[in-house]
Amino acid sequence: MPRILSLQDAIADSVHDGDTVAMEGFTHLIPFAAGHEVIRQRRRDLTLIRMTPDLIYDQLIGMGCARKLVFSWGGNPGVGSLHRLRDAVEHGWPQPLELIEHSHAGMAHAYAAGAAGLPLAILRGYAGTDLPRVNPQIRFIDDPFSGERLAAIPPLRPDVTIIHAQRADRTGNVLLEGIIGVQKEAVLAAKRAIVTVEEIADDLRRPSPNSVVLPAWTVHAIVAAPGGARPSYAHGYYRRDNAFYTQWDAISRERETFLTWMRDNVLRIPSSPPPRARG
Amino acid sequence: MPRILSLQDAIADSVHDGDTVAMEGFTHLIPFAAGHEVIRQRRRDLTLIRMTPDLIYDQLIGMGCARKLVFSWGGNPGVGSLHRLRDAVEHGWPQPLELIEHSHAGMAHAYAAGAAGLPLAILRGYAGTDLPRVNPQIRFIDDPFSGERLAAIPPLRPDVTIIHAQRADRTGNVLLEGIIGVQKEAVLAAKRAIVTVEEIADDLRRPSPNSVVLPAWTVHAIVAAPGGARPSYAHGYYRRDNAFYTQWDAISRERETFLTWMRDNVLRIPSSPPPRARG
Amino acid sequence: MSDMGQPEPGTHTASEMMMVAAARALKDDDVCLVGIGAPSAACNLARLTHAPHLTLIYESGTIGSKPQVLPLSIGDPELCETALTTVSVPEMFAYWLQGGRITVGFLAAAQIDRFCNINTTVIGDYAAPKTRLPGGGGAPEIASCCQQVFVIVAHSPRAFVPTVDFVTSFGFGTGADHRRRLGLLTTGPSLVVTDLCLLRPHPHTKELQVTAMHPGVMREEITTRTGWPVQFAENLSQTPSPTDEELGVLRDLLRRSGLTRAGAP
Amino acid sequence: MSDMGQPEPGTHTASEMMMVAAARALKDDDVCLVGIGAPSAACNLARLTHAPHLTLIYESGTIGSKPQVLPLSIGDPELCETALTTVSVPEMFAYWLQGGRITVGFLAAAQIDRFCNINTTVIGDYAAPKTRLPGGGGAPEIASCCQQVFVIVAHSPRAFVPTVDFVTSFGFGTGADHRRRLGLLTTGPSLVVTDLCLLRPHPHTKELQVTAMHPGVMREEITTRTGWPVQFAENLSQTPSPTDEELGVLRDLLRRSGLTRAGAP
Repeated sequence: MPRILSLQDAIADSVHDGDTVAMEGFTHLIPFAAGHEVIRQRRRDLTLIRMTPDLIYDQLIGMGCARKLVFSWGGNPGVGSLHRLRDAVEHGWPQPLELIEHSHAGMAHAYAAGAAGLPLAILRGYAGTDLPRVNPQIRFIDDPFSGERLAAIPPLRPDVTIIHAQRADRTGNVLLEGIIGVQKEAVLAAKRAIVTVEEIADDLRRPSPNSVVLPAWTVHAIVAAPGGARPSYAHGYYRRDNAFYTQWDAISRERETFLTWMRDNVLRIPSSPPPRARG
Repeated sequence: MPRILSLQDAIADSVHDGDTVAMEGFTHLIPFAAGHEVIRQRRRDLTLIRMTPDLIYDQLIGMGCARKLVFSWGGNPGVGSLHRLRDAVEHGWPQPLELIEHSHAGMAHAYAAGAAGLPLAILRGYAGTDLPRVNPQIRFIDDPFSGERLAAIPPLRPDVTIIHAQRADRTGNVLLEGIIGVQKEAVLAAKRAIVTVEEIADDLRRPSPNSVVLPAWTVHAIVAAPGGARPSYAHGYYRRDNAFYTQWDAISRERETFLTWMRDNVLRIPSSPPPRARG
Repeated sequence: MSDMGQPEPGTHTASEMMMVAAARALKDDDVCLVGIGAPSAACNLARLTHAPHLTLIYESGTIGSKPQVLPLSIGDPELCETALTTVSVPEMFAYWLQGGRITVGFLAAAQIDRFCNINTTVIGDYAAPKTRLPGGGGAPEIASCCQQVFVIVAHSPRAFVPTVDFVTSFGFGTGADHRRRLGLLTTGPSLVVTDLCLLRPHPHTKELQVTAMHPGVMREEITTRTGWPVQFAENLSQTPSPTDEELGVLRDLLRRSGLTRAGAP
Repeated sequence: MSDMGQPEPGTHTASEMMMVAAARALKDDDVCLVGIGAPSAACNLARLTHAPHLTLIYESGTIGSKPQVLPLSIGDPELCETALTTVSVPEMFAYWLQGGRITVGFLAAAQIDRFCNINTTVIGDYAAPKTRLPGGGGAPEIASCCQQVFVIVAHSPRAFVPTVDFVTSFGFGTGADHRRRLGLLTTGPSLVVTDLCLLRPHPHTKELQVTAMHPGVMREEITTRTGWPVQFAENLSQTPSPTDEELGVLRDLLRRSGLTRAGAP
């Protein structure tokens, strides 16, 4: 059963320098609060996994937490570039960033293979593209039945997966709703999982017997973090702050404005109340 | 978009002699009414696919509709044998029945591969069992990454899949709820799909954005068939008739009592009201 | 099992002893894939006695079921209605069973051999069977993917055979390191519960040996009903009789389940 | 397009013409995988005009979305709230895209070559890039698994290059039967819509050729802005100007979307 922890304790316990960390959430339910805590605790040499790096990974990369990035689309959706990601790749600032690049289909299949305990994922993918040329993890096998050539990639198996969800009950069962992305797979594929939630409630209030629920015994720490997905959103709680996504372009374009913003809006924010107060 | 048809018309249109037919429903939502209509229309030489053949396939086999059975567990759950299935396999009555036998894991992966348009399914399965010895469709491949040996089986791709669901809306979108089994995969893997439903409603009344819904354009015919899963059940509508499952053992044990029951309870029941009345 | 009292002798049947002994083997934090019949009775007995947090998973897709009556099938309404969540069957087999999340799988057996290989497919030749059985269902991968496997089977020479007619579920093959040689990293069968005794695989040879006998059972009875020269462990123990609580809960559960089943839906 | 009137000249921009031309290419029974930006505008314009039953799928997992405002990202709340259903991302890519259920996929391009190969990964060398672009996302498999692919891209020599620096999404490779030789059974790119013209692959060589020019556009303009000696089809037609209805609906949609975006969440 998961422990109900403060954000500070959950990150301190589960995320270590050099870990492979997946923070997922496909536009929706992105674990920003947890990502900020990783930055505040100055984790280093992380291998970050995420289909769509988004602003939170731009921030982690710009603050020097990451050594490597496993991803499939690294932009600010509908706005443009992730400038900190680009600066790391193009100029090695604040440090070089190794890229392991996939397509969405590849990443999604690789998470599913990780959750399913398989040593590979098979898909109709990457045909004719240059991705296999730059990512040696992408191979091809011949189907023994049809003779067709199919792509084969290794599973994703993070040391720790961090997601944000709507609710947990007091035993630690977790409900996700809306755009559910790859979160279930990312949690099941990981050695450890931290889930931040909008609220810890007496009743999970799942609307359907088929609702997306992570049983308590699949999660290692639960953290109450209301608003923890902002400027992303939580279906049923608050909407996406599209204006901030647009503003991020200007904030992140230059190193100085980026560092100032991070100092004022992340580093100087208290980590979280003392351990027991929030849980 | 699917047509809303009578049961009689839907079966006549979509199920032909010699077809490969999957009727799915894992204990729950078994399409009995549709199966009975297939029997009444005296379809022959069908290849029947179903993870758990259950009473409806015992009836189809005993009435001589099937030439071949693709399955993973052929019993009367909690009761015992399917006597008509056994009679066909052990004594060739009313005709021999070829078996293509899998495990549940194999069938589930094969439906998923069919839905995903893959020419094979890969699983950790069948290791050390005798199933590959009697089912040449089960092969093994070496994972290019770990060198591990994994089972490979071809996808299931029925000519027609028939399922029962709780509701459709008037455009033909379908809602399933409760034990959802492999129905979504069986529909998406098939060339044609017939869905019988408890009711056709103005509003689908899906309880969650993540409810299991089949879009209208994935279905070929919708049939209003209230009670169409009995003696199986429909979550939210009526419960499983466990007493009948127990009684079936005595009814089906001898050929004569079986044929009498089928005549009185299936063949002599009117196919369905005239085409338009029910739709 | 600290509060285990001794009921009067003769107050329980061999079948009840079997279910109670199986239930006791389950721990409170186990995640159990439950088959129908004796396994379901044993798992729910454990949940209603010493293991209230036991997680029950049925292969129909229900996770965390807490049935008040024993289901007739693995997909009874009760299982979904009392579950934490219900997933699709492909997800159940891919993410939950194959994903290695199940600590204990329960299997039944029509035939079982000394290396705990199990047949539930066919008696006689596959192509021309004497008796066609239901087949493997979830069992082949339960046997390979669960962390350990418990088998429940009534003790008879028809069931305990020198060689199974068909390997539906692989136990230890020809013994010793056969599982490892097939690449299986799970423990495999660790306990066989019968109405006479408990058997466990020998640590090295993996041949089943009797490790505990139920109260009132003689060695000869086990030997006679086993189709091979069965070995007895050196530290042979006696299974404690069912407690009054265990028997009371089990009988109540079976009575409730019987009544529900007999009634109309 | 039977009721298409002729608005006054000069009443629309080149970008509007591009979105309207793309919208017109969609049929009422298409199932469309929609990207953000111009594709989303074009698809929703089609849905709000001649193709009310057009099914819009976003790779975030929403099926049958009917947004009233254009989403900024592919996972905006509006997309899920107005959808028929929302599935997981692995299911979206496995059952819906790879399963062959999408009739039209839309792609954008940073670079596109004469055989409709597309680069959205990197300008310059991959290991030492001049400009790192966002990357492939869903595009590589959209290009291979959708029944056909439409590309929307503003016409410039920087985009229309002789050879792309990186093949993110495979079009026709080196032309002719290259797709077939890779085992791709889908049609591939069948239409490129720019702010100047429409291009389609030649039936045999698969080289893109201009098949229609937008009103007021000269051949020379297209030639100048294309990085290879672009071919013009024999039966070159002129794109009909946007109708009042098309322009009205499009502008209204963009206006609504802009207002929503500017406001606080």
